[in-house]
Amino acid sequence: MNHAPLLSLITFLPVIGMIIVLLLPKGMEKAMKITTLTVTFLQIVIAGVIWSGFNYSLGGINDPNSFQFIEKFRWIELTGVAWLNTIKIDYFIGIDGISAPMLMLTALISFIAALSSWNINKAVKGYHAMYLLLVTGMMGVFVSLDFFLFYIFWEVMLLPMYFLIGIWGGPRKEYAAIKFFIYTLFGSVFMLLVMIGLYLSCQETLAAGQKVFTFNILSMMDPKNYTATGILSPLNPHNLRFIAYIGLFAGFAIKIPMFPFHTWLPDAHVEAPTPISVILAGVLLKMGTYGILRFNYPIFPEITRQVIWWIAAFGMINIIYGALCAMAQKDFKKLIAYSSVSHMGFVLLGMASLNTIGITGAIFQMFNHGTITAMLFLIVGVIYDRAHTRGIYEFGGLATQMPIYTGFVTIAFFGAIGLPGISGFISESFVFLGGFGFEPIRLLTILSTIGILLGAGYMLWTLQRVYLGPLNEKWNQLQDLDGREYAMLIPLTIIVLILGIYPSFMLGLMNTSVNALVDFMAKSPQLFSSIGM
Amino acid sequence: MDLYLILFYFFAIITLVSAFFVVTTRNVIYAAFNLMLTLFGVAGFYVLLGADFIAIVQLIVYVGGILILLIFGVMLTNKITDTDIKSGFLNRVPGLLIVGTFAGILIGTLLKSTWRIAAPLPPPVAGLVGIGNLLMTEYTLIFEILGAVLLIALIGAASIARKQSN
Amino acid sequence: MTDMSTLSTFLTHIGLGHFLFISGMLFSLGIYGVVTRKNAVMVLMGIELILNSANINFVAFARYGNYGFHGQLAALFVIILAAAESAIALAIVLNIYKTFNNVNVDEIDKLRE
Amino acid sequence: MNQIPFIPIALIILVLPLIGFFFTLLFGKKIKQMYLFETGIITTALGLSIYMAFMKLMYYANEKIVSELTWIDLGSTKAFGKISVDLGMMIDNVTVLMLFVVCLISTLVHLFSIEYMKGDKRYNRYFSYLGIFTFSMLGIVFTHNMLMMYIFWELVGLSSYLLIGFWFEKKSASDASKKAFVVNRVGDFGMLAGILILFANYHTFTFDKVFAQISQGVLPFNSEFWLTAMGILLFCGAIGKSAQFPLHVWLPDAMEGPTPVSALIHAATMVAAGVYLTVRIFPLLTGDALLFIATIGAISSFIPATIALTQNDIKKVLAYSTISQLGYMVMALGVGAYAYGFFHLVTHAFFKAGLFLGSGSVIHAMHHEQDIRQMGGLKKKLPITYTTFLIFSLAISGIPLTSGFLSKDGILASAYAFGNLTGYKIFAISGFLVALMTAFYMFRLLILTFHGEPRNEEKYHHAHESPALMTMPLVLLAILSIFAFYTINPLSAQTGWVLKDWLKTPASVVPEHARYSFMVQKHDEKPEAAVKHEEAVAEKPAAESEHTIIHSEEYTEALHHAHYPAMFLSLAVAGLGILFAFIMYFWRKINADKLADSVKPLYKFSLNKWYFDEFYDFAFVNGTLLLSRFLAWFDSTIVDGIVNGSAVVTRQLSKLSGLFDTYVVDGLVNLSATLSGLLGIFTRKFQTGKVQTYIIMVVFSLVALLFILMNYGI
Repeated sequence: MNHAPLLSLITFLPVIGMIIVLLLPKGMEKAMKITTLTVTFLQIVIAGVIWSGFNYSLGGINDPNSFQFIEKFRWIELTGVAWLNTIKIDYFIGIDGISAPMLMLTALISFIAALSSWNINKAVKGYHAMYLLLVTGMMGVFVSLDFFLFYIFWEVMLLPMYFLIGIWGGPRKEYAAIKFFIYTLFGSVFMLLVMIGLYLSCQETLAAGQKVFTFNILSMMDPKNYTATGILSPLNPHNLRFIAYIGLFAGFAIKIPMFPFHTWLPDAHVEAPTPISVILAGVLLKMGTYGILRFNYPIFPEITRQVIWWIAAFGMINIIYGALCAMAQKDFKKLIAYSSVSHMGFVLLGMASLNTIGITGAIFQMFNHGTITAMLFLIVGVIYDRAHTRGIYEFGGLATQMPIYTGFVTIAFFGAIGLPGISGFISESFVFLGGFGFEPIRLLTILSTIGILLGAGYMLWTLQRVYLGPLNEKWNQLQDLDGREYAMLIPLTIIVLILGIYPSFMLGLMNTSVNALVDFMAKSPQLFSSIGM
Repeated sequence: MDLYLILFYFFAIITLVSAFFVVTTRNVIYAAFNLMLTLFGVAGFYVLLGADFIAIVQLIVYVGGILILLIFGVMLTNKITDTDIKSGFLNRVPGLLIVGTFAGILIGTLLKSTWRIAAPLPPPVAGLVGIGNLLMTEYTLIFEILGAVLLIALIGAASIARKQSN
Repeated sequence: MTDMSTLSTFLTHIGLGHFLFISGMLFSLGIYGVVTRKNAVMVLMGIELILNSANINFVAFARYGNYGFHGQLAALFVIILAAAESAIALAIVLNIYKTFNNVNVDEIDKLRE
Repeated sequence: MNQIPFIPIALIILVLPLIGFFFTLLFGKKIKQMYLFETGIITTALGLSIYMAFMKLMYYANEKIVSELTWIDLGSTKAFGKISVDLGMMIDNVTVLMLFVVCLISTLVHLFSIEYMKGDKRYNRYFSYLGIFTFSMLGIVFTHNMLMMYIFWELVGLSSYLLIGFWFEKKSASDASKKAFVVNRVGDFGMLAGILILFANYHTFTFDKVFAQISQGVLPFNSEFWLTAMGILLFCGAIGKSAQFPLHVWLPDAMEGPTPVSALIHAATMVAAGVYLTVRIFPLLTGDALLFIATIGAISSFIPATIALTQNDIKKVLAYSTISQLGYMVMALGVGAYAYGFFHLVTHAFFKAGLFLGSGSVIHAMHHEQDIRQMGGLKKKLPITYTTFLIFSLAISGIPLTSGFLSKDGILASAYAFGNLTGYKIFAISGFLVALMTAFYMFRLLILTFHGEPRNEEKYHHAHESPALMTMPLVLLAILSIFAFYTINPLSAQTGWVLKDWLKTPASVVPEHARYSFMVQKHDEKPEAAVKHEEAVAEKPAAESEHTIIHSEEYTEALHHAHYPAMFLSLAVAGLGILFAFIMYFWRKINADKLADSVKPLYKFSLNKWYFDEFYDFAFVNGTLLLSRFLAWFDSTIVDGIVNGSAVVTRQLSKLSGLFDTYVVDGLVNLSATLSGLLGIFTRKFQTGKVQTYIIMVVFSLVALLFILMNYGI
């Protein structure tokens, strides 16, 4: 470790910010907001430093030597504990090409959402403290390479989210917050079980030659590290790896959210305040798909192969089902929530392709969905702040009243439709190209392309109902965007357009890792199953 | 040798007798003065045990500080015009019973136990140097914390005492 | 000052038990004081006795067990804490006096409610 | 290799409108003169494109200039090999011709719009939209691969959305723009599927590389069926964009946009993009695919022609005629008449743009009146517009000396020859019928608008000839509708330079037995050709000279035979059509209303556009909406119901366990509480609240403890 601990810094900086916010006396609301903003901005700066130091030629995935910005030291070590002998848990963080884009996305969206939090004036101190804790949790999830650490961050992220929805939310906030919380907790119970099962099945050899059980996920990717009798060990002929896979997958699928676990999302989105919706759509949903790529794929490659058709099928259902549900919504935010469901389906479909172009598309879609949906929620926030309603049918002709705003809306909407020149197009078409290139899911891919048709349908219909047509005279007082809203929307717009025209900025970042993952997935199922049965 | 024995019993008698008076006398002022005698006696034991420095501290802090403080307390909480600065007792009988039993058990234990003692007792190491070294090395942290505690106690005492007057 | 070698002989001769006996008696008397006294200041004096008995134990065990200065330091710290404690206690006593106009602990039974 | 830097010039031409778009959009609000900047930029692009077209056609007519760069490089994996996505430009004769058409019409429309749109509150925005449209259209023109085609295809869709919905305050306009985009998406859906097949099999999007692989016998999924399917799916994009049956419904609605936009997008360029796409993928189309395309083309030319007969909105008539003419082009490609199809695209672009601009001029003069029943007698008021409109009408009807005659006659002759060769005579028959109807409805329009007595005196009174900036484009386009620009022989285009030197049918690359028989070369050039192909793949897959196999001699022969009969027939039907129009509307020998009454069901059917919209609304739009409402209900009631239900069940269970808890568990607890309460009453005696009592107890306990320990412990 001869580099600065940048990842720890970017992860725990918000905690420092949180302490500052907590120490500030009650009257200094503005200082709290500025603290949050500064902290998140510093995160962007650090993310930039990380990017500039990122080595594009290192793959990561299962090779600890090609992870970057690694920080690893013994965190907990207890000796002589019953039959386990030594319990050791490492503080092990690092990034590769799959987590790096997510890191950038988290830094970006945190900042934008912090800007958007500016006009929250209820219990400012608590809000910003919670918000910063949430940011730490999100960052931690994306950098952890130790399952235990990952789980801790996962739960850390959950709690502030509950309060942020439950206290600063809309009329049915308690219901939504509880639903979100219980759903996610339900998922993390599975995750916990699988984590413990894996821990008790996988051993790591220490420098002294001693073998200890480990939470290190990179060790879990090598069949050689498993014990002969472990419950999730491929060497054990009666292992429960399939059930564990499903459990872990369900834990992540809830977060994506995958049909039929998606119903918490519309409620949570509708009730959450705008910045939290932005975080929710922009970052939190990605954790599910990220988790599948980071855990399910390389730890259970042989089972991934078996269920790949189902993943794609759920992806397709998400795409079409989400789009159709979105079409029928009357609440603007709910519509975008369902469109999120639809867009996350593309990620699932792309992941299921198991080839470079599809997985690249999936990860890129994760990033793009983050930016574009964040824009969409900000856009809803803008009119909700002004009109205090989100009913699609209550508006009309806003383009006349707020032309610049409508310009941004047009870009975001067409981004969501997947118009070329906007980043969403690249990822969606990559997903289709990848999916179609993989024989078993070819038909599903073709069916999924209906999604882009439906997407155009509901998005344009909404555009028409809210922004086009004659101006509803009720709204002739609405002001166009102010400086803060420009500051939120312009960076996202620029990113979305640049990545639409020259996606290699982002694709280069992830490419080596994606290829490594594809190679790993191509060869390791045999490794896993040949040892076992 | 006899001198030491005499000294020991002298201190013992002073200590115990005055301590007895401390807990039995009705007059608070008497009690305070008897306490002073007890403290002197204990200081004497320290000297016999080779702990010169502790003996000196005992005299300075206890006799010079705490005792004066106690007397202040007595004077502040009893109206000066009240001529009998006396105080009563309660629970006398159960207290006596229990304490008696306790003392009995204590002394019984004392007699029954065998103590691990360094066989030929080495001569005592005199001087402040050792204590100073330990304070600055091994016990630095405790030392510092105690400093802080004292400060906090000081401020706390001042603030508690002031509070009500506002 | 005292002759060191003869003092050691004396201590060996007289034994640890004597010191412990005295400290035990002091302790018992202290408790008796704490338990039976009405006046809060008197209770404090009892506590001082208890502390002193403990200090004697520290010093005596360290001397007989040949533990160097560690016992003495413990005693020293106890003294310091005693000072702090008595300062606080007296402040409280003063406050109690201001509130109840006396310092008789038997009349202060707010704890009962 | 080239003295002329074609690629840099092409790049400049491509980027110029984009620059125009950005600057006009950003500064349009502040600087009122921004539209001049945009117009200037387009004019510059036109100048460059004329230069380029001239140089290319004159000096490098047989060369194909290709330039490409890697856009996205995805590295390589062991399992899938190297994957990268290239972007590139290709300049051949078709490119430069199309380029010229696009730039010219775009420039003219810009000029025309300066007057036509005057006073609009989003004046500069309009010009910036024209800029992005031109940019996207040029992207389609220059592309050498399918992906870039798709990208610009969608961008064209976007700009068309923006332009159709330019007056978005009108609900009909925003409806129309939405409809256009979504209907186009339906076509794109097929096109995307085609692209997926293409990429999955060839790992490239580049036309030439795909052609090279196909000619070496690499078939999608190793079956000719999929080759046909791929061709048809790719063509689906063209169905959408070129408004072919069954996706033609958006085009008439798109007339809600400003009229110059209709001229630019919905007559000359964007809708021609579909044809252009078909031209580009022509070599990979199998015989079956071509037959499908020809069928679509024939249907698309026939149905709208019947609808156009009865429409009363001047722009609607032109819109349906556009669909019909596009159908002609598609049909021409389908029957293998590649050159004529594209040629008709060019000539049609000029005269249809002219017709739309002319109608724009009329509408402008009539203060936005579009109903031809309100017009009449405008000949005197609008002499220039009338003259040019007449020329365009003649051209579209296929009267000799016009460009339209050349291309249309060629198409009809090809269809005729095709019928003779393969037996599918239906294409020729439908072609002639459409020609008849075209002549009729065009002259109906012309007569009702310009001749006779004014039917609306007030509007007529205020009508005036449009300013020079609007008539100048009309005149220019009228000139370009004269035969002399394409050939010196007014009766046959075959000998003209466009067809003889510039447009050459590329060789089909599909396996020979999958082609039309007449596209297979009979004489034994084959082995040599195969060798040449391999070289071509290795050396320069894009070279034009390798692709000179066109049709068998049999076909040339048939075409030659078909030429004169087809020409006379087409002349006859065109004349007949015009005659009918004059009889009915000029001389009024036959009462049009009575005739309509006598065939009322047919008339209604045509007037209501064959009820396509109603059918689609019923079948697809409502179906989807119904499905979506059902799913939303399903989602909130069933799926979420299960979630909430499980919550309710859990709550009930917890209530149950709560009851158990209260009465059973808690009962025990309460019992013990009562007991301890009793105990408490007892022990309360000890609780004096005095510290000292407590201390006594502590010491007592300590004593007890010590006692116990001493006796039993230690």
